[in-house]
Amino acid sequence: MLMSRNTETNGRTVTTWQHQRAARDARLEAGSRLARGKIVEAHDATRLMEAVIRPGDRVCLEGDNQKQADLLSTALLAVDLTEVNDLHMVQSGVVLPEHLDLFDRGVAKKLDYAYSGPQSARIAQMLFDGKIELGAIHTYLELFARYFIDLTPHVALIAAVSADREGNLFTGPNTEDTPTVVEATAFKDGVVIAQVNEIIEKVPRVDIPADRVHFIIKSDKPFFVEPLFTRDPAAITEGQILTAMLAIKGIYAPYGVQRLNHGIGFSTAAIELLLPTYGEKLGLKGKIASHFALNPHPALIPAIESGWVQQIHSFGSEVGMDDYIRARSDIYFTGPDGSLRSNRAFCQTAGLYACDMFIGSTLQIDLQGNSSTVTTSRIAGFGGAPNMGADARGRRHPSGPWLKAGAEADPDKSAFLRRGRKLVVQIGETFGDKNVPLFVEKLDALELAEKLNLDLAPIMIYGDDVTHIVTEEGVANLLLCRSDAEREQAIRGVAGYTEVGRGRDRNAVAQLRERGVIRRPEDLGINPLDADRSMLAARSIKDLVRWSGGLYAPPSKFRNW
Amino acid sequence: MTLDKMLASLFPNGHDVKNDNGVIFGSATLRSGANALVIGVADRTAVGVDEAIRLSGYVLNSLAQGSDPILVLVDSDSQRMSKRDEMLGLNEYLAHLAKSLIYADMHGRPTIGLLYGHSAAGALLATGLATRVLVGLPSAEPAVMDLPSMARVTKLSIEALQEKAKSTPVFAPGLSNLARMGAVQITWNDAVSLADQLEALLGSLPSPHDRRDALGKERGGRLKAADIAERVRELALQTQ
Amino acid sequence: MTAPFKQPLQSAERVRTTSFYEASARTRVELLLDAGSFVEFIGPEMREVSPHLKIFDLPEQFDDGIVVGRGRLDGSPVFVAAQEGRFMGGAFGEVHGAKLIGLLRAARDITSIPVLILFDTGGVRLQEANAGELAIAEIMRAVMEARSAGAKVVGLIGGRSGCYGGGGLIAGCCSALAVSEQGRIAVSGPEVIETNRGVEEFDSRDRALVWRTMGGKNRRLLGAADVFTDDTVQGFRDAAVALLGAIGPFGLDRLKAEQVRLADRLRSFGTCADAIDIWAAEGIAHAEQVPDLPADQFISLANQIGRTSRDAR
Amino acid sequence: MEDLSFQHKARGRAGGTRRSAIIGVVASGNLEVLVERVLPDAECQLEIKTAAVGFGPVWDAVVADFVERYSPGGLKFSVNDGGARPDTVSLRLAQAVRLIEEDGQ
Repeated sequence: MLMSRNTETNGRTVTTWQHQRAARDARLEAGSRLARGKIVEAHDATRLMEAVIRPGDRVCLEGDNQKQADLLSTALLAVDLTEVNDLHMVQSGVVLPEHLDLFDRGVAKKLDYAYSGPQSARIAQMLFDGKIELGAIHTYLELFARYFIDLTPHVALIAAVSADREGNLFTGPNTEDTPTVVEATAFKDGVVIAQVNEIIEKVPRVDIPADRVHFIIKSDKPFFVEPLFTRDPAAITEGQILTAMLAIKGIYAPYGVQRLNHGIGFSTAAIELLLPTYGEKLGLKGKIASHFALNPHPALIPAIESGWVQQIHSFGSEVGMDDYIRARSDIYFTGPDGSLRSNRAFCQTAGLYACDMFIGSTLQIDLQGNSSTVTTSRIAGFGGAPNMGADARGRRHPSGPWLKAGAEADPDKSAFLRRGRKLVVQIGETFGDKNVPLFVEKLDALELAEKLNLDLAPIMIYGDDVTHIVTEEGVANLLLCRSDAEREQAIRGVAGYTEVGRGRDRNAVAQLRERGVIRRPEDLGINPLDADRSMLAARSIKDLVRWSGGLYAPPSKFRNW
Repeated sequence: MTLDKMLASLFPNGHDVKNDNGVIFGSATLRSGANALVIGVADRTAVGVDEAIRLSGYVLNSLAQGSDPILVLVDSDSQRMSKRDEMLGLNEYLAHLAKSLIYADMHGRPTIGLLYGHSAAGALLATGLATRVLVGLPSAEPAVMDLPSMARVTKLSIEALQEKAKSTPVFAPGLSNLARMGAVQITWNDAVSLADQLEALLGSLPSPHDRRDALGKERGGRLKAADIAERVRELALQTQ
Repeated sequence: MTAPFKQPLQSAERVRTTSFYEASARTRVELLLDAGSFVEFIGPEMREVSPHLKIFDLPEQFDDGIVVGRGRLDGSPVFVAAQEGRFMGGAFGEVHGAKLIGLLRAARDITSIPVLILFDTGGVRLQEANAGELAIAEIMRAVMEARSAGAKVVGLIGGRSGCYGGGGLIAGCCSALAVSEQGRIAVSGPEVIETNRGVEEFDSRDRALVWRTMGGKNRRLLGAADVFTDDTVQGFRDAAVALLGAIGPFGLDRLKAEQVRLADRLRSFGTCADAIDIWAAEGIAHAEQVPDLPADQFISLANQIGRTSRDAR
Repeated sequence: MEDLSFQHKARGRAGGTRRSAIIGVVASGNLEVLVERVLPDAECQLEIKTAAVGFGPVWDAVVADFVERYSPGGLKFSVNDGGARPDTVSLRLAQAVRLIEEDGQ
């Protein structure tokens, strides 16, 4: 945004360095005509947008994983197109239908984002149709970083639980992206508008100080929150339990992984539910899985209650976990008011630098180990997985698992000069829903990149970052592979009856097994027939409620009582 | 066939049968001089808790009175689909109505169902299918499950379902299909006196033994049911 | 909650810890009856499958989704039928229904051996709707004939598919019912009501609403079910034993008493808009907390309210 | 639906004395396996009815590995498949062998 710094005053040329501030003040001035103090009525929300937003502005419409500025997105959608148009949306989550309606209507033109799970099919279609000019798909941290360099918002439209009359905001347990968005906007002469569920005398805690917030709108109904991290134990299969057993005995135990991040799939939920039973039996308590970067997964309650977990820092919260978190402040990060304080930027950083392992599922893995959640008709974006699932090149502190993984990867190098490696584990069943194979020769992401003319295929985790692949067929340790050919056979060796798996070289796989690169269930002393649901510490949502002493209050869609 | 026309044709010797918001109740003098209890559902009314409790009451209150038949006239919707009915335990009310009819039949009050209009699902189970003899009139259009709902669940087109229905009576709506299954024992001719046909039926009533499965086998609609039931029964009797 | 996972589990331990809701029909029967006593009639090796599913190009199951046979409960002979709620939703088809009919007719003929029906059904099997509907009608008749002859027929309800459609009507014909919290008894399913009457009438995705309307707790409080049990096979076994010991002979007085019982229910609760209103009208102090009550507390509450259908069904 | 049939030679007779056993349930992504001791000791047979059409080569591989691993001689397996994944198929077949090898009737 280059503009002349020179203005003519009385024939003299004066250099001005505060254009942006002046522009911001003009916007605030226009907006304040609709406000009493900072408070704007909900029915004036669209007029407020028209007053403070200029054509072509970069706008961050807070769409987090969970907390959605739904009132503000509806209001923005209704603007007069002659006053507001061609916006450049810079937001982490494209989650609500309105987020895409903005492009259909012409309110917005360009998009830089990180995650679009619920809108993955429609956003793909709109990209194909050229309705959206795509900047890039980012990871959360990456997009946050660009907020401070070249994608700084002119206007941020955020969501909070409550505000006081000065504009101090309480975000509730889903603080998520808000501090980062506000930091970037407010300190670079942008305008911050917050929707809140209520305006009260004194907020329970100040998550965003008032001097960073310019307008407040009280919403008629609480902002929308989706329970994204609740996995019903009743839906966990024997196959997932077997895979979880392999992961615990074949990876958690030998590396002694204590600091980690879990994905949100059923396989990792199975791991969480096996810790107090199977993990206990293996004598692993206190040796693994004690410190997490993780949303408050209900499935982790039995492990917490059994004394496995020491500390959890969270990206955001989870519906129904509020009372439990409040009562377990030894485990979670909580504010002076007792409720969870989450923070996506910090938690992503924690996952990147302070965790020794990421374990999660994906939709497709190719012969090099590259993985992607993109299919030809769906673009779910990246979210946080690439940062969780990547080696941090800037990491300097040692830890047991990190050093061991580094030594496996490069045994001949001097220990003093050798980098450690983060354990990046892909876990899944060889066939997913509807018998779709997990392993493929060519990722759909490549086809998509060709079709959309992208510079990069949307790869979730690059093969050179992946250290292990776990399926019901066994564990493949890619750190021990010494060539691309070995790597390919190691992957084929755990790919089961998929075409990739059936295409394996049986001799090569047998040799890899002898070297411990591939470890079958029997190599780990696991009988697949022992994988039984009776091993789960909780087999239903109701069991989780019981484990929590009644503190966990699951949303209605997960109840069967 | 309308209710009034049917009542006139059935009971030329007089009746006091009333239709009160879809609930049929009254008595009728038969040719034989017998005084039949007449109950039922009219105007394609849904059978909910309120209707069912009235009907079962009529049946139970009449049990003291001799050995005259009970006629159950049916032109109903399905069971009433509502939160209130289910909350209050509609299954018990419908079952109770069926039980009352079955009990009456087993204890000297032969029950005859007359299906003259629509009926479906739980309503049919609680009324017509709880009688000893279910008679179909040509105007009857029972639909245990309607084809649009079936199409939705099976993900087949209605045309495809209609095509399949040509080869089997087992799923599609209609009187003839229920007849072939053995559910509807007789179909009457509505062009001639219903009273005559009723007298003929009462004169040759089958025993209260349920032989609908045997009938379904004879008619080729249910080839396995009777044999399977009998095989299980015999195996179980060897228990002693 | 935390089952130890010695393999194989001790039998008594398995009975105590196995969830009825989760177990298969076969496991329920095996664990419910005295160990090793079950003998199946027309078992899967007879391959008496549905003759109708192939019309729809659908897979068959060798037992057509129901296990019937005889065994012993606490040393006494019983007949038992268990529906497999995961095969076609446990729905009634021609063969499925006929197996239960034959069992009930045998109970009628023998008169002294009770029948346990482990319901787990969505109702009529759509692909053979006419045969399924008629089978249910025949079962209802057979239940009444068996009961009239002196045989007791007890329904156990706590499976995944609940007890819906015609299954709900059969349950209503039984001498007595035991239900767990997960057990649902109704005629129309939540989705059916929503599809026909709209989401304003019934939001099928609001599972708390589904359960407080049709679930085990409401059924127990209304007296529709006589025993409420925790969700274990042991719980259902104990309930069955208790009910078999408590059931008296069937006769007209039962039906008349049921007429009074059901009419009273309509008078007392007919204007309630929600199950919570019913419970509040019963004088329960914090009615909205009933769904969250643990089993033991709920059982004492239900006993205190004291509604049963004993001698009135 | 698709019908598949496999005949294999087995290394030896399956253990135990039970005549038959059944495991699993026919549902989406699941299957039932009925196993009967009706064949000569060195033979093994599988009859499969599956709702997922076109997976013959996968079944072929799953069955071959299964026979190699468990040597289920003398056993006939009858499978009704609701479109289960290969790993579920392998598991159920193994469970069926374990069941028929248990003591009992």
